[in-house]
Amino acid sequence: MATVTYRQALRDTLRAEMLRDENVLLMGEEIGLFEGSYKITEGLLKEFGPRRVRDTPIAEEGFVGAAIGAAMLGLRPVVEIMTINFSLLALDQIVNHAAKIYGMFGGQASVPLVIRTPGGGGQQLGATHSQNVELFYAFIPGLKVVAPSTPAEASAMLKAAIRDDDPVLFLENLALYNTKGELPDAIDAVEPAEIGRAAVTRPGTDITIIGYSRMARVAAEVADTLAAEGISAEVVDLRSLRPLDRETIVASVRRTGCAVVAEDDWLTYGIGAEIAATVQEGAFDWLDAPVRRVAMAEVPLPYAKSLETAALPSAGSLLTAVRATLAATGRALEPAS
Amino acid sequence: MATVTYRQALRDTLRAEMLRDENVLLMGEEIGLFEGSYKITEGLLKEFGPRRVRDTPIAEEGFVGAAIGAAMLGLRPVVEIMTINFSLLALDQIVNHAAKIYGMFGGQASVPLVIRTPGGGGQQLGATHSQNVELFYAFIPGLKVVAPSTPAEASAMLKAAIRDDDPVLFLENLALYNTKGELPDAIDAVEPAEIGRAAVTRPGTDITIIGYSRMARVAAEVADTLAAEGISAEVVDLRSLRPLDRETIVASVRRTGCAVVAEDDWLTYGIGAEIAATVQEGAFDWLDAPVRRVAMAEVPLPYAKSLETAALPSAGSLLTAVRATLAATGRALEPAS
Amino acid sequence: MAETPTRSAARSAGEAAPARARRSRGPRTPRPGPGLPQPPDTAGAEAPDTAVPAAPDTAGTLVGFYRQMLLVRRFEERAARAYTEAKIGGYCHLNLGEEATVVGLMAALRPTDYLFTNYREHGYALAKGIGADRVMAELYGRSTGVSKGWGGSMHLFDAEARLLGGYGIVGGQVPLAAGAALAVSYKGGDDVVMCQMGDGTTAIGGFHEALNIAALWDLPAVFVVVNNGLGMGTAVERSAAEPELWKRGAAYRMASARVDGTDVVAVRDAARLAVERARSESRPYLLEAVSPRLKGHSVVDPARYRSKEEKDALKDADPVARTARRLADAGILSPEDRDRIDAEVTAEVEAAAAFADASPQPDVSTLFDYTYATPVAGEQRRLPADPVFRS
Amino acid sequence: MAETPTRSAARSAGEAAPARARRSRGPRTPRPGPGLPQPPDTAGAEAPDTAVPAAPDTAGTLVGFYRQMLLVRRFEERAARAYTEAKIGGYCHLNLGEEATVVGLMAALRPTDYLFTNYREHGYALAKGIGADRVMAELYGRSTGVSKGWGGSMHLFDAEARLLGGYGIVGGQVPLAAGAALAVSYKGGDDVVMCQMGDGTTAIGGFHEALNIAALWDLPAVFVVVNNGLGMGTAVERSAAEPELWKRGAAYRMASARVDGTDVVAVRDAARLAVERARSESRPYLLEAVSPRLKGHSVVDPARYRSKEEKDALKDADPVARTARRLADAGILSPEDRDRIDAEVTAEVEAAAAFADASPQPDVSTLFDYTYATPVAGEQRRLPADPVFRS
Ligand SMILES: Cc1ncc(C[n+]2csc(CCOP(=O)(O)OP(=O)(O)O)c2C)c(N)n1
Ligand SMILES: Cc1ncc(C[n+]2csc(CCOP(=O)(O)OP(=O)(O)O)c2C)c(N)n1
Ligand SMILES: [Mg+2]
Ligand SMILES: [Mg+2]
Repeated sequence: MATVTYRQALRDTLRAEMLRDENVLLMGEEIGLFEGSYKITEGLLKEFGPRRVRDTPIAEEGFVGAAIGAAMLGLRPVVEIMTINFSLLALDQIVNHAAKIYGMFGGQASVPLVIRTPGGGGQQLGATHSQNVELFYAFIPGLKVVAPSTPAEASAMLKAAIRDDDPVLFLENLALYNTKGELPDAIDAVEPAEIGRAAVTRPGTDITIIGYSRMARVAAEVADTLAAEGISAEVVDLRSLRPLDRETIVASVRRTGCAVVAEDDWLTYGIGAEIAATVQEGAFDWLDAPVRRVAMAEVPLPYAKSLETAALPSAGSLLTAVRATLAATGRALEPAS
Repeated sequence: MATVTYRQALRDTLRAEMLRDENVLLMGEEIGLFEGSYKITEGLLKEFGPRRVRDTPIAEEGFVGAAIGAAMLGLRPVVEIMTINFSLLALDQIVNHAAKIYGMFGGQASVPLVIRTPGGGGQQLGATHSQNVELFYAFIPGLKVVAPSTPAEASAMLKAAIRDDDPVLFLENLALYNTKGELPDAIDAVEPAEIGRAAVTRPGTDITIIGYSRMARVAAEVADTLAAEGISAEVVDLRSLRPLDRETIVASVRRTGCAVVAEDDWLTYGIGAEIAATVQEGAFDWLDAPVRRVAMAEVPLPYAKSLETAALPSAGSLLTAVRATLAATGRALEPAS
Repeated sequence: MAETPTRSAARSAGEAAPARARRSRGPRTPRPGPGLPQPPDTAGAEAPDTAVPAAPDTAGTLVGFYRQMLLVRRFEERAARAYTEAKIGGYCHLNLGEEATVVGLMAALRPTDYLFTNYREHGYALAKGIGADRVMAELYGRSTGVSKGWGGSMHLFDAEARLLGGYGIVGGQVPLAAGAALAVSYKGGDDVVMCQMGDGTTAIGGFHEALNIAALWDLPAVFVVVNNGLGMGTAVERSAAEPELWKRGAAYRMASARVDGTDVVAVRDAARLAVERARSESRPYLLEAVSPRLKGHSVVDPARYRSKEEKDALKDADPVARTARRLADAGILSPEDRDRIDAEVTAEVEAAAAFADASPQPDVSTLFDYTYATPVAGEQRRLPADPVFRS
Repeated sequence: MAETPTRSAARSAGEAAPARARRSRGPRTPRPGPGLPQPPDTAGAEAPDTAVPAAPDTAGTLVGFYRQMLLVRRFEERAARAYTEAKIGGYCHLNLGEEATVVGLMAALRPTDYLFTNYREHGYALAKGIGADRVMAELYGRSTGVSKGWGGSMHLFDAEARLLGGYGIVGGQVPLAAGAALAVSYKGGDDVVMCQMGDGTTAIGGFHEALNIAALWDLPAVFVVVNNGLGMGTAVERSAAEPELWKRGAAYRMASARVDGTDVVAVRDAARLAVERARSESRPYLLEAVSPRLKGHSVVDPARYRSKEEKDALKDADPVARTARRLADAGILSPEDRDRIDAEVTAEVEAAAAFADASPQPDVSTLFDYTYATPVAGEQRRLPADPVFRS
């Protein structure tokens, strides 16, 4: 095992998959000569050449559409969209084409495409560059959406996504790129993940905290803090937003009796809405308190640090919501021993 | 009072607002010479001329963006996007520009723009032409989203939307255009609606059915059927998806103790998810059964009538869900007398 | 008739533009030269010769074109009738008036070449070699249709015939076609990807993005704009600031030309030039075919935005009548042959309608069969009334 | 120096294209002719003369240009320093190398003309007449900034100066600018809308859609492509199949030209031609200004994708040094004047940084002030830890 960054895990996995399958090619803005805006594709142009590592013009609809067309003929393009904010320009190709082609033509052509793109706020990038709109993809039948939170998961899911015959939106996060985790020394030893499975990344008995991507890590942090107070929080990392692993979520809440959802997007209609709806439907008789959500304040995110910090969810706000939820259960909690 | 179609109410209101305010102009594909794909703008080019009724090229990003720019300088463009499916091509302009400009520049320029567009399935238009993606707009702070279900509401809300200084997504529905309702003889007598308010369109005591647009009417139909069985269903018509009138929803469910959401979009992450999440959060102690959702089957909608019919929500499926929810409350129901 | 495309086609500045250094490409298998043409396999026609330079067309070839054009004509008329009988649902856009363009374009392709189109594609499906029965069955939404009833009129697809879809989102097919051409080029094949679209489509961003990419990456794609003068009710002059659409090629240093789309041979020749250039040099091409739309935008459109004079003028432009006249004048098509062909294609179309009508609609049990190609845990397979949890 | 744009600018085919019938427009108020110029009000410079045809530039005008260019230069250098000191967050893109283009373009505008730009717009804000203090404060995210700290470096906006925004989505500003021009035209005014963008922006669909619309509707808009040779690290030849970007005007029958963007007078003259054509004829124009980017894409980019030779060559291209040399050669700018101007603008920039640093960040209580212009019931005004219901 080696300790690597999330960035490195992605890079090494891309490389391994390119070595493994000649049909895998990379496309995106600045992924070649510039080596990626966030350096995920560092060194890959040098190693694989411009046929397999393709810098594209600034034309999200065009190059994503081209990747879809190439996938229809059996290539396995891995497209990078620089940030998820720019994916809105390709939304028609992703939603009206990638997600539709397999069904609309009666199963005659599949679209083995991966779209890698980071979300995330908190970098003072302002209102148009700090959005988390994974919802737009998670909502669409025909797409798969994964959102790994650790280097090991990122590697295993990227492998799965590339080998999957359907279009997969692979959500990364600016704040995760430099985070570290364990990975087998030989990247080939990484088993592809099963898409559509959440994981209980930390077992607990008092409350369930549900998160994904960056917020799954914040949830783990908060669980540590709570543990020090004698509160046992279970953390569910969704990992896959579509399909959504309702069974794992509901099973956890049936054990703990209450839940808080932690998400980086806006609250109203956000990803957490489905989680809360799912929990109340699947664990109704087990719930001791309403499911609460911690999410971004509903504003176009301002640039100024003071406002940005106030608007974004954090370990602190999650902690507050967890405590409030536990209080709402009316349970007599043991004081920390 | 006159009985008019939803289509006529829209047309007459557009005309009245154009007469009232010289800054109101119409833009969209085929709204002029062709008089609108769905004939909402019939006669308006003839009356107002090409300066105020502008046929655009097929360029959703371009003409929606142009409408936003025009709105920044004080015009009040009412844009028609032929169906909501094509709005995906303009999503960047709507989400990254219309919704951001007011906040991102510190309140210096507002965007008084209305985007009219119909959703709806059930016309055998196939996977790309039958989507209900109002969620994409309802999710975005900075936008307002309204979804009237009757001619009178359509008129009152269109007036409000045009006079509002923010970008408003005005959701119509193909299946509603020919439906009828009362409207004052003089369109000027219609009072602009207050955006952000739901309405209890039918009071009841046993269960709350929550819908919007077409499904609000289906809900009313189902309430009639239930009434004949002695079941008293309250219908909440959301009317506004953003802001969402949580108080009205929750107050209703606190009265009835259970709820079903009826929506035309897909279930997972759909509009109903937020409604269910809201209800469990705001009426937790009042709920006798989990909130259920009736929604489209999660597939790219097939063309064949057999499959399309099976996939779409209807009065029948809503009725089933209502009955199941009532059963789940465990209440002893009086048999219909 | 057998005029070369230079006679009837304008050529772009791109064609004559100062030579630009070819960009380096990944390895490609050598493309077979003009000596190795493969006979096309288009339905119901004698195989036209696709070798370049072209041998003079035989009478059989020309009559074959006429037969295909008439098949398209009769098919569309029958579809219109079925639509008014509510056998066909949704939108239904016909190729009436575009038959020469359709047949001419398809005659320039090898059977292994790929085709992307917009939603006005019944004729292309027929001329690419798909049986009228399976096309009609798709319009009827039957499981025997080319897309198993999932697509309908706007979404014909046949992997074998390499018709990679009709698409309903205006312009959606253009980036897809560029990508398919990338795949061909990446794999080292020498097939060509043709992408049909309408005049109105040139206004949309995806058109621009895709053409730039195709030119930048030297992709073997032929973009064909069928200029029928209208996008729904909007005349091309009201939607394109430069209404000579072929000239847009120059914005991407892409060779381009305009051709009379009512002349099947001219279209075939112009398309052949474009296709063979794409095949042998791997350079994209923009071809504009000017061809009238005889009826409304779709079956239900009475086209009130057209004046009576405009409508009357259309009769003269009818390419099917025009071709029949020309072939008669050239002594190639006797009135008897003409009637016989008409009877044959009419019978073919009637049989197709009967086949469609007798075919079953897809079973509701198949509703979840095509959401994902790779099955996955947790997929929601519920009907509207079903609860999320079945427990 | 005072060369006419025809000397340094190529002209498009669109300019010489066969005259097209003017489309009917809504009523417009008559536009004032060249006899009624209004003096621009650009900060820190002698007012350049915007009359057409231009009188020869006075020494004062030319030195004023130099002063503005140097102000931009020193401002950007100061911003880079503040960024490395973590006073500025997010992305920070500088106009280093583009000073002549920035100043030349702004000199061609009236103060009432509107400007849209991309995110590389500090210099434009200064040259459009906004004080360096309020621009720097915006970069620092302070409530005294032009956008009250809500926008940051990429999103400068000043309603009074008619800078209608820097925009961070590549190409997003282009349709907006067309729309603003529509509003001007609709209301019958004679202001012009200028829309700045980068070379990389010409690849995106919105560029194409907006230019077509502007040309189709005869909108008074001047689209300016600042070709600095790179979009981040991608050379224009690798992103545009036709790297002579001004030629794209022809695809919309739009007049267009290319100008040397390091020559402030040539830029001013070329822009003036475009602006006055838009003003008096209400026809859009596409102007390409070729100008180097001296440093990385943003402050943090070391530009490793550029060779050492490329970097060295940039020094010769520096328009600030070049202008200083030229003015010195012409006897207009003495070494003393030069030093004095430098000291003045440096002091101005330092004062701006001090002002920014001393200004407060926006108060958290203002977080919900700018979500909606028309207040509305039911708006969610909760912080992340707040419950949905406060009951
Ligand atoms: C993105 C998008 N916008 C609008 C429409 C509605 N629409 C369908 S066909 C059409 C006209 C297209 O005209 P053209 O490209 O000339 O093709 P033709 O119908 O003449 O074959 C329009 C506007 C659509 N399908 N997709
Ligand atoms: C739609 C979109 N795609 C990608 C980006 C990321 N991006 C920011 S700047 C840039 C390069 C733009 O180059 P150019 O238009 O030449 O402008 P310059 O930076 O040279 O002024 C890119 C790709 C973006 N902001 N928006
Ligand atoms: Mg057309
Ligand atoms: Mg650039």
